[in-house]
Amino acid sequence: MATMGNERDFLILTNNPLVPACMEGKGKYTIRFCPEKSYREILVMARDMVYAGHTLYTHPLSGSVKPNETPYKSVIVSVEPHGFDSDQGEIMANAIAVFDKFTPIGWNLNERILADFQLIDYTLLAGAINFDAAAGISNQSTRRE
Amino acid sequence: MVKEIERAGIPVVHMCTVTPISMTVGANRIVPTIAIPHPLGNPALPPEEEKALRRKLVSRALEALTTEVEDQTIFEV
Amino acid sequence: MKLELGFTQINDIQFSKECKVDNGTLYVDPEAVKAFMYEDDDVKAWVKDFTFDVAKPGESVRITPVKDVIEPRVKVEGPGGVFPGVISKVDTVGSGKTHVLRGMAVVTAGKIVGFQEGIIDMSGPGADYTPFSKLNNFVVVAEPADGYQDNKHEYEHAVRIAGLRAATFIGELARDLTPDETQVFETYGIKEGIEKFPDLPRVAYVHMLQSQGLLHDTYVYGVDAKRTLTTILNPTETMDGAIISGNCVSACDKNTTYHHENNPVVKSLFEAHGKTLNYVCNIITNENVYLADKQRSSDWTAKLCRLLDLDGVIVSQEGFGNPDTDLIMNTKKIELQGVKTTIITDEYAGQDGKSQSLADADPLADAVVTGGNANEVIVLPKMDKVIGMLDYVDVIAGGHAGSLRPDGTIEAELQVITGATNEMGFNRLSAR
Amino acid sequence: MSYKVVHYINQFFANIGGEEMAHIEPELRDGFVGPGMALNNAWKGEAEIVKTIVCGDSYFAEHEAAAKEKILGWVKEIKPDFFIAGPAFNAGRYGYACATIACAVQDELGIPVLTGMYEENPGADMKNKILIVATANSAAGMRKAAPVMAALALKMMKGEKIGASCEEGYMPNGIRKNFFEKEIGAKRAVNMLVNKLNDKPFTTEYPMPSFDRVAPNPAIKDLSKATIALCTSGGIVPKGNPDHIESSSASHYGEYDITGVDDLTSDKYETAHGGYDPVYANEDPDRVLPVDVMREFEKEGKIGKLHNIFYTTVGNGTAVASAKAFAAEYAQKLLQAGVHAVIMTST
Repeated sequence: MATMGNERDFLILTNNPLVPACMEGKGKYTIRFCPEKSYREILVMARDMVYAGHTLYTHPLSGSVKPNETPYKSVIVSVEPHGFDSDQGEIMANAIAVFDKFTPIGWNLNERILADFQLIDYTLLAGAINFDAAAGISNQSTRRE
Repeated sequence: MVKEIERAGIPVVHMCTVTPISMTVGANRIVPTIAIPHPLGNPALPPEEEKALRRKLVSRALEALTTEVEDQTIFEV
Repeated sequence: MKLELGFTQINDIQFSKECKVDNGTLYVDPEAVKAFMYEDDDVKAWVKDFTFDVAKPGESVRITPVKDVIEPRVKVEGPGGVFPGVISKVDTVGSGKTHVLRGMAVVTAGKIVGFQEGIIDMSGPGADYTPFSKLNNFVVVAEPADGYQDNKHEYEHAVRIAGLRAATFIGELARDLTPDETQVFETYGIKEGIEKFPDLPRVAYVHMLQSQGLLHDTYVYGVDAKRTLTTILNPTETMDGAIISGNCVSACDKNTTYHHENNPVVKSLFEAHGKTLNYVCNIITNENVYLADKQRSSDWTAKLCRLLDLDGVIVSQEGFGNPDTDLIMNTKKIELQGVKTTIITDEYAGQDGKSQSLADADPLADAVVTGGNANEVIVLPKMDKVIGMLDYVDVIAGGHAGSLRPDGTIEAELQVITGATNEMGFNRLSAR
Repeated sequence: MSYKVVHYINQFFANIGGEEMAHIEPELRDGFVGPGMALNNAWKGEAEIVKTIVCGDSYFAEHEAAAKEKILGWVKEIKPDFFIAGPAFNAGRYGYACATIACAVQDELGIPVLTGMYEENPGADMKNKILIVATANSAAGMRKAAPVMAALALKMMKGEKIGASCEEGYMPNGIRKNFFEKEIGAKRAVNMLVNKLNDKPFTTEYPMPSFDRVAPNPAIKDLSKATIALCTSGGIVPKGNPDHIESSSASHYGEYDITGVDDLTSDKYETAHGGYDPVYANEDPDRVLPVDVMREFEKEGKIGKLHNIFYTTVGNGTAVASAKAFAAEYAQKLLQAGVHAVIMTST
């Protein structure tokens, strides 16, 4: 069983393709890649898991990029439920309330900007769990070539 | 949502698996239930027993509705 | 610890072959600055070229995208040098004498994560919201080397260092000047302070540093704040550039290096020091993404407040969303130690001002100063000249589709303006 | 040309009398009466009170509908540019009348309105619906209140941008507005902290959102006579989800008749919820919405009646504000249907 705080207990919920591309198979964590889910749906998924007793490991509003700007979101919850924590439930509920107050933007984001958003989300996630973000990217580039 | 019903002047009992959430949303009468996907049932039980369980839970909820409370109260089953 | 700042007011900047400060004018050779920046190997590796410009208060000029703003300073007496651990050696700074070129700044501009850096307007309505419209700005526009797209963090590092080096180069010109004005700042050891001001409340400044990760970083003596435990600083250390910004996101409430050098909370606490309170120290703490880090850091903040026998603290924040949780955790835990708090934040209350302003709240946070609602919409007129590039304005934070109108005006949220809703309380902007 | 204004005051400020005259019905007078003079003077001809409505406080409280109807009728006919009421200072019923009638004029006739009163006046509860100028707690504050109200009213008439509450003098109404203070934020923070440390009064610039609680309603006395409704946020709907309640972030709620239904069976009902494993709820929807046992209790006489309509929403990711709005709306329907109590189930 994965004990709390152990890397084996990290379940990464993400819709950011850069996360599996750089991190898959490089650690003891598990990645649940949901490309079809929106930023908000990732938050909702995380919230429901926290409500179901999973531990929240990273803040759902990581990064200062506003939730109506980037389509990408990664949140880490525990693989195992360790019991409901009401403070964490509140953090999740508040994050969704924050998402809802931003005015939707009808952006047509080009590939380069999407790549920047992916990079920011990925590096914040990597930073949170001491994963070498730069190494992850270069390994990924090698694989791509 | 329970709060809006309460605000309209109708006593309401919240049957909910994660009682802390119920507390946060401001429910005053709370009855804890079995599990998120089946709050008022338990698929592991034979049908009669499952229904008996549900009767017990709903009875408790009715009891909560007939009990005066001053503050948020959890009615353990 | 005691530091004397000697200020020389700069009213104009001129490009010239000779580099000097004379009668309030900075004469500077851009090629010399460029050469000094290129002495750094990372700058050499990741910046293809630099171009230079000057923007003065009142001009019809827009600078965008702005990465950092830095005030040139030079250490003339006492240990260490400016920007310790990054430009100078890591010796402890904050004592002796430092010369300051006031009324000017080095502004670095250019795309990094282009959509997030902000706007500085030197005139018009936007100028009212950014403190940098009142300065003579030496603008350094960086052009990335090929391949930077896959090495954004290396590039960000290079531009950050380049800006600090440019400021160091210019600051050096102040070394032999006789300052127009000097000010002395001094805080005392714990026992000494109590003896000196037995009747004054003991107050510290809890300074929260953005530390969520790449492009959201702050460095203390060169150390990434993400990797630090909550600790104590002499307030004067910040005046020598002990804290520098690596934050590229959320223009309106990111603390530039200029903000750290001229921290308004430090300034205001010194004004009250010895009169209505005893300014003890700064406590620096981070704003990490990992929840256990948040808990540890806020626990340590509260612990230090208690250990230092403080009566009150001012807490300032940096950034949006996630740091609200740190802010409330810090405030709550400090108040529960019996230490009174006042906090400085800004708001995201929606364009209509009707939404909940913060992502977290607690009744113990009963004394709040706000830097205003960053979602409020503003229309910025067309400027005659743009330094940097406008192609990102549509995707700058808080801009929305069509925010760059055909007539050159920009309709956007206050978020796009560098420093507009600063959470150290740098500005007069507020909201009710 | 000056703006036309109608002013509302009570019997006391019209110099008719105190409590003994509070029963008088609404009457319409030409020009200004009593405190209207101060407002009129402050407007210097740019705006003018053309009519004054006087109404007894008791009359308004006891015959609210009739008073409203009469006053709205007059105002509609006069077609003023602006409606101003009070100020009511600390007079509770007067404050309530000012706020209520001003709100009605604003909402039903679309005319801009303003009133004023002391912050603790019960009428101030409506400060999020209409602008209310904060005044002193006695009529001695008239000299200070009149210019503030007049200035704000004139701005509103001219359609000028209204500044932040502290600049304009109205009570904070939950809408955040930016403005420039005299001092920088850090300096304000130091001043606030020093006041807090010395136990002197200070005002936070951002009051934390109050943790809204609703007091519990009294218990049901006799269950065997009570009508009880079932509601759920677990998304139980008739099979096929006829109203297309979204599996998350629902934009509407469902209401379904269960007259004659004794048991929610898997061939007729299912869940539209997308946030939990739907297998168990689809197998037997009673596991979420216990219609089967409620019917049994109804037959056994344990409860009076199971309400014939149930309300359903999907808790999964529905915005808090819309969930609140849904519940507020169907709560009114439950009230009108004479429902005595509600069992709400959540997944």
